Amino acid sequence: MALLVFLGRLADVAGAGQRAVEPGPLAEVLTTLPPALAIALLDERVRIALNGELVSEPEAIMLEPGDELAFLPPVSGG
Amino acid sequence: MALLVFLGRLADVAGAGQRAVEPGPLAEVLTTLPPALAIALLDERVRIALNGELVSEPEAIMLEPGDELAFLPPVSGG
Amino acid sequence: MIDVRLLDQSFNPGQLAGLFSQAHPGLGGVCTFVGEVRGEGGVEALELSHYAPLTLPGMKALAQRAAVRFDLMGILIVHRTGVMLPGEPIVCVSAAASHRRAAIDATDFVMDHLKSDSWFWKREKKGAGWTWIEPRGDDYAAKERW
Amino acid sequence: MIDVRLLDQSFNPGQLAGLFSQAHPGLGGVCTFVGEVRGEGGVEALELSHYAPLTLPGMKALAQRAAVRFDLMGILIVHRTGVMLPGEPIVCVSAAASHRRAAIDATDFVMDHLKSDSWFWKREKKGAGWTWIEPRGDDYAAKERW
Repeated sequence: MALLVFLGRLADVAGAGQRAVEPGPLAEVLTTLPPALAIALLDERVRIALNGELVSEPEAIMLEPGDELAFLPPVSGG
Repeated sequence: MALLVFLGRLADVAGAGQRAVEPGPLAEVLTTLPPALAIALLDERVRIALNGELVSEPEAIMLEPGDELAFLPPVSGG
Repeated sequence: MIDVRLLDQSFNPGQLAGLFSQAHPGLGGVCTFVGEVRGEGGVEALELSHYAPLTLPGMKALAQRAAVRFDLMGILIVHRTGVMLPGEPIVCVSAAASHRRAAIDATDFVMDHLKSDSWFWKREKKGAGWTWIEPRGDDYAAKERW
Repeated sequence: MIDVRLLDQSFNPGQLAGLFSQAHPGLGGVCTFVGEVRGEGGVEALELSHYAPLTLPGMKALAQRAAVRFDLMGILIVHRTGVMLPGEPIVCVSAAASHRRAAIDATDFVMDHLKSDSWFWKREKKGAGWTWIEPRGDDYAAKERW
């Protein structure tokens, strides 16, 4: 399995801070999620980190077993 | 008597932090001082305060008994 | 000395800043900023979440950048996570340098970048429940000053 | 709270700043600058002289100006006079405000004006004896920023 991590308001949308998923291409993984969550994750302001490293081209992500993929919405000001 | 107060390096030139003088017009009082001190006090960067108030036209100062006239060289930076 | 901490418990900024200052004999100036949870607008609590693999490394990189840019003798960055009550400190930044301008500017720089670049997500609790705090345009503007 | 002090004895800036901060519940941020005597260049001691009828009133006026200009909740200005040794604090400025920018800018503003506008004369002691410290051009430049 691989792990998706949801930060900030995305955790509310997901109903949890993380979710285990089958490995595979990110595009396929997203289709297994509730549509509202998948749409929220695809917001262009959401940054993505694979195993603690920010990813610039998320389209190319292939999740391997044990990978951790974090979805990072814009950080809070103030 | 009136009191002249010398701050900063002017105290070194005067050999003391203050000096009692006979009241009278400032121009006359200055003539009673050692010439090197009078010249140092007349430096245009030296500000003058009469009884704790800065004076903008020192030429007009008339020292009364009990007056305190302070000579304030430029303050130190740093 | 570069000292960067992420704390999940309340802390005493004065104590940390005092020890930090003492650790730099010969400093000319030290500037310390402490941010606290404001209780205004009926806020009862503030929660900061973070993402461990990014947040602390990001703070360390920021500290390093400030230390080089402002030629600091030392920099302290302490940030809370978790639930905080009004009046509790959230952040403490302290910069020690030979000269005052470097110390003040470094503290200013770190605060501007912490606010907009750091991986923290905040939500606040008012009577009805928790609300996420959105990014603010003027934080980006603050960062653009540098 | 406006708290302005001229001290002829050594003081603990952390303690004063801590009490000052505690006196302003509800603050959003507090910025504190502490300047110390540097021992560089063989300086053994620093002496600050002042002129009582002008120095403290001048500091109070500056505090008042900063409080209004930056809408502060409080401002603390503590300045030493007399003879100080390397490592001893000379000055402590602390500004408390609802928002960080006001607190940081006010501290910066007060330090710039204290350096160039305040009635202090400094001399330093090196092996040979005491030397007066001259005004520096960049202090005037610093003040011109405001």
